[in-house]
Amino acid sequence: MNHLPIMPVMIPLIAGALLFLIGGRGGGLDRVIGVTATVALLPVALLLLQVAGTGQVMVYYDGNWSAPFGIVLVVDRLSALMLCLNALLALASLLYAITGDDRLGPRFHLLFQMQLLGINGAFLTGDLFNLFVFFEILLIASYALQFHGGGKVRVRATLHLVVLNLIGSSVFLIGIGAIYAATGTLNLADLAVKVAAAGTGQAGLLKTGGILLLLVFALKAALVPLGFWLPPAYSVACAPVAALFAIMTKVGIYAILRLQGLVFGPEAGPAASLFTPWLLPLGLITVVVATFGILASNELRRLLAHLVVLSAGTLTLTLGLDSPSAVASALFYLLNSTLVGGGLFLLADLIARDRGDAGTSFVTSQTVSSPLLLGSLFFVGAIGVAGLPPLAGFPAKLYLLQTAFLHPAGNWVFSVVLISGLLVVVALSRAGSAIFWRTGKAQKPATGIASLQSAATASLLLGSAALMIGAGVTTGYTQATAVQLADHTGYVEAVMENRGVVVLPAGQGGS
Amino acid sequence: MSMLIDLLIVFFLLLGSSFALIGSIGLVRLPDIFARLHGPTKATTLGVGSILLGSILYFSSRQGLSLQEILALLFLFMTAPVSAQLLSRAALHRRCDSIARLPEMDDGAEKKSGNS
Amino acid sequence: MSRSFTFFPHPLLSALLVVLWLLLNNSIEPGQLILGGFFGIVVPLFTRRFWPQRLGVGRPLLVIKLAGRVVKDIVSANFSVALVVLGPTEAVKPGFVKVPLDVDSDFVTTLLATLVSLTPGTVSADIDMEKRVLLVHTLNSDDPEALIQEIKTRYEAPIKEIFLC
Amino acid sequence: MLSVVISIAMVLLGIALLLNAWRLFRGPDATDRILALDTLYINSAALIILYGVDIGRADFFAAALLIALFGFVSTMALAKFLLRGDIIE
Amino acid sequence: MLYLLVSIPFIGALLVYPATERLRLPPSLVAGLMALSALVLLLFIGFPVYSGAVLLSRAEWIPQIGLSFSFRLDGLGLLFAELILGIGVLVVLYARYYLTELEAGPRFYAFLLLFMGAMLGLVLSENLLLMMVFWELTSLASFLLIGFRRHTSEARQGARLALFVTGGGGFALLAAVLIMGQIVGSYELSDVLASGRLVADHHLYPLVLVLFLIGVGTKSAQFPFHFWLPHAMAAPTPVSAYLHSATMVKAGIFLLGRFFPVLAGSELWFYMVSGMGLSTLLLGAYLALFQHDLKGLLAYSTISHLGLITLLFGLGTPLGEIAAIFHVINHAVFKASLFMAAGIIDHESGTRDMRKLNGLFKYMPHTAALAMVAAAAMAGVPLLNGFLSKEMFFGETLVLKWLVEAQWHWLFPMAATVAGIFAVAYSLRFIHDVFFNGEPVNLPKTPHEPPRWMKVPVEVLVVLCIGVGVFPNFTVRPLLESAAAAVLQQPLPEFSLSIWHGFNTPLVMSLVAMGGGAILYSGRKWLFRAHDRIPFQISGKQWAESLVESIFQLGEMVDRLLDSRSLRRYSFFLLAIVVAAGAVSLWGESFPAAKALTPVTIPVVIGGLLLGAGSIATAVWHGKRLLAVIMLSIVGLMTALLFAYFSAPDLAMTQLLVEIASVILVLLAMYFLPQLTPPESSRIRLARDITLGVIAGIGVAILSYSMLVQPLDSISSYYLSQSKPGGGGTNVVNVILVDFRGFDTLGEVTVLGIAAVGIVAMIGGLKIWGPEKDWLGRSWAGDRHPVLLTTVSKLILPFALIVSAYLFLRGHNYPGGGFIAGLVTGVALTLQYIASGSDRARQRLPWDNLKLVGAGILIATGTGLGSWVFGFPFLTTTFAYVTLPIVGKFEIASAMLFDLGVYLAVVGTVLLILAGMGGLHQREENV
Amino acid sequence: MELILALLIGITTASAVFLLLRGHTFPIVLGLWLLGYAVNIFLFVSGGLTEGSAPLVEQGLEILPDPLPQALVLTAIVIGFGMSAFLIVLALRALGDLGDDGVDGGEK
Ligand code: NA
Ligand code: NA
Repeated sequence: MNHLPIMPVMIPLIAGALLFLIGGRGGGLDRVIGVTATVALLPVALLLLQVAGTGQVMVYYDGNWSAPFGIVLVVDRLSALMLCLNALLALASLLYAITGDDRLGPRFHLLFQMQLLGINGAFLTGDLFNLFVFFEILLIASYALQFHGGGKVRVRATLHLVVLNLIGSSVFLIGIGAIYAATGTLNLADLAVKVAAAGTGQAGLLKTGGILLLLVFALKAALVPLGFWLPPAYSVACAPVAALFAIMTKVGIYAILRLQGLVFGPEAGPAASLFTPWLLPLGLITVVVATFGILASNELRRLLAHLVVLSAGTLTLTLGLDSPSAVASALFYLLNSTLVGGGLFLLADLIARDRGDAGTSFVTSQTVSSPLLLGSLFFVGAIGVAGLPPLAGFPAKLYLLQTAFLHPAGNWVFSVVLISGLLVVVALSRAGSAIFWRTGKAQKPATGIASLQSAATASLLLGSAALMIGAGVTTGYTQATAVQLADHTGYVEAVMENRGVVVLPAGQGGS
Repeated sequence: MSMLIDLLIVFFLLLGSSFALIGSIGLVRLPDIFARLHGPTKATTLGVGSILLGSILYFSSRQGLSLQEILALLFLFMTAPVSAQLLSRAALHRRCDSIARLPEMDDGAEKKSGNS
Repeated sequence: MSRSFTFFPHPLLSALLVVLWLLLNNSIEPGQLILGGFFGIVVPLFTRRFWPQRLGVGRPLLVIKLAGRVVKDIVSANFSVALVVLGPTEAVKPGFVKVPLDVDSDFVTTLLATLVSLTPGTVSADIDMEKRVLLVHTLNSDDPEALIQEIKTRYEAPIKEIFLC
Repeated sequence: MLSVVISIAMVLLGIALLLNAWRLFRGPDATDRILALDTLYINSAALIILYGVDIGRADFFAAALLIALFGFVSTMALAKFLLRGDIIE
Repeated sequence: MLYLLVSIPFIGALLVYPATERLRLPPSLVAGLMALSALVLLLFIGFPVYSGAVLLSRAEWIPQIGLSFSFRLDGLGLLFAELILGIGVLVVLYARYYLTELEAGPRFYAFLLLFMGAMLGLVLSENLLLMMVFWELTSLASFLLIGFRRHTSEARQGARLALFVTGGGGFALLAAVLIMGQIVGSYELSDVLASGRLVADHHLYPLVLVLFLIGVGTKSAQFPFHFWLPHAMAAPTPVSAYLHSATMVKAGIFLLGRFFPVLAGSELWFYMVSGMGLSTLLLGAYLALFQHDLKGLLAYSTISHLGLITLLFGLGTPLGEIAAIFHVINHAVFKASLFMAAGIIDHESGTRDMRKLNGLFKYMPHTAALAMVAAAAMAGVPLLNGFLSKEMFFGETLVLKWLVEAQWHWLFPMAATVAGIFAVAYSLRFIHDVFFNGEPVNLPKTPHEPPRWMKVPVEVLVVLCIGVGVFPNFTVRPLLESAAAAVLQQPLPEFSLSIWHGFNTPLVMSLVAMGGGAILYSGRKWLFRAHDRIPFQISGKQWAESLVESIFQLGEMVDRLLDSRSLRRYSFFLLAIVVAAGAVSLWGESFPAAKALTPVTIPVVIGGLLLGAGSIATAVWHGKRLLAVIMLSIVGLMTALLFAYFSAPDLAMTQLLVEIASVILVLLAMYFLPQLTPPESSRIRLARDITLGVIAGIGVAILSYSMLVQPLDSISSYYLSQSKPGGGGTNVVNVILVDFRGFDTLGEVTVLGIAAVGIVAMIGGLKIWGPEKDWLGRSWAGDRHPVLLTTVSKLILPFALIVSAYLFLRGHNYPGGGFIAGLVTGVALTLQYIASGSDRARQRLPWDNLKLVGAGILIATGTGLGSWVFGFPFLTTTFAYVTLPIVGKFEIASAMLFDLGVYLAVVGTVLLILAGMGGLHQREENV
Repeated sequence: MELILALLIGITTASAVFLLLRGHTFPIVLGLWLLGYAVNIFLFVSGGLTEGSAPLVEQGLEILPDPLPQALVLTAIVIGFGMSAFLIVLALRALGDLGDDGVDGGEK
């Protein structure tokens, strides 16, 4: 029995449960557990990536119940990629956190593991309702993490975050109910079959259910006009939390992609290509509004939060281009924007510590005490996130634009992406010059920078450079992922064949 | 025999629902909150009790002895006075309209609680 | 008040719980008896912090007598309330009566107050443990003294006997 | 006969529920409403038991048992709220 | 070899950048050596190029997007690479002496090398996308270099302006390149060059050309994008000498040459490119004359010369291209030397203001001599390199009369001559105004000759000016030929490089320019006054800055307009779009073929009435909070009844218990919250919210109805049939919860646990005080723990625990289970908190609830993991029927252990939440 | 019957949506709570309506309800409880830290 596919949820689950029992009172044991579990995720994810990279779809049948009756975990190329990304981001964020931020509030490590549990579960599950459950896990953990460290601004941001997402959860359930009523199943692979075979009588339920799900995912992905909660929330979250949150919007994107590929694809009967007409406009509007938000930001963290929205919008419009190469380019873009976005949040924190009272706002302040380190990192991060060469944001943008070229709305995509790109460069250059160049006299920084912090930050930001170097391999992988998503028969067969179900010798009870 | 039991069941069910109704009528008709408290605590309790008896008879006559319902009755009798007393305390505290002259309450000063 | 550990802090409660268990399961199979016995031991052990004092029942037969009386009173109470409810509401002459208490244990007072609430025309409206007064609301306040006497003789006295206080 | 009687009993209980609701919406005081809610709980237990008899199954008894056991908790909490504000002191 | 060549400067940059004091060798030396070795390498490997060879190196990089790591060394690339590296070496040498100790940090050389590498990569790229990589890198590196003196606002603004303009142009160019690549089907330059008229005949050609020219124009400071260049003069002079004479500003020119075979040859090209060049030529020449800043003069002169080159490319004639390339070389040489000379003057005198700088000749004669020669080259004086290319330029403008319509043919020679006049005039000013013209005024320093080695680079360049000017065929012809061949991609026409071509029209034009320039300069005082009187001076910089500023302001405006930071708005957006999207999806869909409807019954009608009325009452009375909670309780109770009625006993029980727990919860909170919600809404808002609510309600009702009449064939039949044989239980809901979908349940328990942890975290450090009096102003009643309540609660506890155990044990087969049992226990224990108070209850329930939750989750997880031992997937359950003496036959199911975990976690969570909140008040009294 | 349930779900949703758009934490809590009921009932009836039965097999019941939505709703109820509890405590925290229970602060 190969238990590898369930390990990405088992590890944080067990670690989290242990952290209920021990830790919480300082002492460092919680750090040991947290770091160990997070480190362990990485080889697991890489192993899964290796297997998935061969094109094999791994299916894990929870409870040994065959699909579509039990809950399955499925690892295909897409899941494996997302798991890897999450493992990397989580490790860097956690290493940053253990230099002190984890002590700003109680039970950080528990919440962190639970956050990972929710995210990984969402990437793995092959069941619609189970997806809801993992969404709830990642949400409740994110609420608590958002609050981590306390303070007025965090309280308000958390309040907004919670209320909107609770509404979102209700909408999620309505969507599930409608889809269940129309198809009588919850397993995604089975849904793919049932939706394709649905009659016109079920069209209303299916379409409404599907669209409601799309909106829920759009809410998670912070797409306009659903995503206004994000900038105030992310910009005040504690740094390692904000860094980890860089992947949260991507969970929404992942869910859109998964359902678009599997359930509401072009062959989905009355609900064929259900998401597609919504994605491009949603993405374009989001990019435009996020760009304005970036320009309007008067401090770095808010700017970064808007950048997160921008990347979600860009991803969405790319998915709206509705082709395998669009998906491939979106995934490549996703990798880069997540790593760099996360790294920039950490960097912003380092900058804020260095600048004392000025924080990350664009005002004249004391000289940054480690301009070489922070300035270089900022430059690297800004390049990475703005899509300039020589980092991976650039080929990501190229890839996207090439895909858009063939699309009827390509001129819109070209204009919006390029103009927004320029304005981002302008805003980032203002930010950088304000923080690193417009300085008064030098003072001692409020807190020194731990080498672990800078290493964690740099590793994420340089992730973009690594992606650039390995861009050929990576885009090859994302291309294969896109092809795998476009033809979902492999997924459906792998799940419905139930080959992973252990068959009992005759006469034995149980399941 | 079974006819007799069925008659008893019918009797208890009708009696129970009637008392439940009477208790609720009392809730509507009686003039003040203190008087209204009598309806639910008594009539309704007995109403439920009768229906429970009917249920005991019904299931015992058809599916073998069933005395579970006694428990529900027991719990109801234990808890209904608690509700009633707390509500009347609240009504006293709030000086709700009452036909009877309200007794003096020495509220405000914290009383020492029982030795619980 | 500290006592050495015992498996049966409240034997009476244990017995009651076994009965409850059997009632719940509608069964007197040996398996259920064993389970009931198990819970009869475990649950009182778990809740013994809530019941540091052992309750003793002095006269078991009196319990049955009192119980019969209470059931009778409950039934009659309901009919009298029904008459009041369905009759002309102007006829109601409610009032508050303060009943001085002789008992002082919480449990016994509670029992008394419960009985008062379940029986004819009265609801226990408040208990003042310091002054040992039970405030009773009655639907018929013609003769408060008679009411006080009735409560004291009909309920308080047997309870005192039963619980030896 | 039995089913007719059960139907009648249900109607009676239904009317009782409506009367409770009348007091509930009418008030006038919060205590009246809480009392009405308490009664509603108890009548609901009766309804559930009656329903069990109606369909000839004891599966719903546990729900009635829970109301009998815990129905007063809401009432008590609400009353305590009126009295003390803080219900866990 | 090409890879090595391109990577040398980058390696140098990486070497130098982190070096502070650790590096023994001075950064300047490393930088110089790196540049020099690259130059030597280039000359070595570039030798075959003179004879027409094209060196190519290819390596795959990102095949999916057509980005390959390919380099190409042809004549054009060689020419530019030589300029980049040659002048680069000189600039490093110069900078070594120019920069102060403080400034000349490793950072400067690193940026310079970075820029050098980027430029080199740009001119050597074979792959268009790779070229774009380097193109953008030059913008970034120049941003860093221009902003090098970061403490001055001029430097910061200049840098950002340059980045804005050139970056914007870069994106336009990127679009052009992408479209070109898509049209051709390859991003390899060889393929693009070989594609002939494919691009030019494509319907997107005008768009490509416009975008391309925006890229070119911004980088090479062509009108109307020229304005950033003068502000880039805030850079240290070595940077200006490098970027703004020989390299960066020539990048656009380089592209014109690179894509000449692909894009040129159309009327559009002619009009746009030559128009842009012409206007830039004139504007730059004119404005150069009026600059008082020495570097400003040079900057505008650069603009003018770049315009000249662009114009030549625009003409589209083969000889024009040759002239253009020739002038690229010449301009690079004399302008670099002039910038260096200006830097020396600035360095030694402390100012660049020509109104202060006078008569420097006697202070620094050597430098003055060098500068004068270079300036003469700029003016186009014979025997110097500028003269040759300018003559060719004049000649080419004359050719045009056959090309353009007759009545306009005079425009080009005319404009060329005028520009020439101005060029002579500003060159004269550079010489006369600085080195002669009386005595210096208020100089910060007393000027003198610079260090010996600082002049060497200038000397080298001036020697080149003269060498090329006198012996063009010997010095520059091979390079020029190979470069021109690379541009034209066809055999070169005959052309002659000599000082004397006879007395022809170009010569006349040169003479007119000389004479006119001298006259113009002599009338400068009058001219300056006239220039100052021009009412509004269009400042490109101000225009661009106000553009950027208004973009920022627009951003703020839009952001404020949309993102109100108001939850009400966010919620409204969210709900409105959900409703709208739902309506769109439902619209026009027919209801499914209806199955037989269920007949209406009286209990449902009555329950429904109460439920609906309760909902509406909650909304209506939400301001009176206690009332609203009571109304909500009706809804909860009726929902439980509804579950019971429609055959869901487990749900009914869960709903009842959760309802009770929720009421306690909300009452706990209400003590601290205001008891009344102030009337808050305007009528319009109220109407709007009601409308949205009603529409949402209608939508959901329609959706519900279409769902309810939908005949359903679900997977549930499997659960019904497998529950007993496969899951060992007859209560299918419970078997689903602990077995079929136990994974969900585990997740759900986890959610509860996390919520509890989050709540504990939020309660910690919360400072909040309950009111002294109730909302009607009455003080609270006495007697915290009424004896009746306390006693009954304690009495109930064992009973409740028994009931809990009962529900737990039977849950697999009858309604009940871990959840419900956990909730029963939780509520029973919470009751103790209410009845006896936090302190006493905590004494009696002394365990750590957080640990209880953890234990629960661990037990549930551990049960699931247990199946691994037997080679089954996670959460595989098993059960067996065991027969014992006395007890008889009973079932043992591992799912029960799982359910026990659920039970413990639920108990722990309920207590954590309710008792934790109950503890809040305690804290107040302890304070 | 189907129509009645559809109407109930609609009415509850409408009331909930109205409450969600209020400007104070408490009505929003109520709104989410109410929305929870609507959603739970909605999800519950997605498996159709079955009267007078229970999801119990091998106990002589002829028509069985769809057990799956019941299990889902049970999960949803419990999750909803945890979420509501979190929100309520958060509302308290906001009250304590920010000084009022408005959701958008004093400036609006
Ligand atoms: Na579940
Ligand atoms: Na199993």
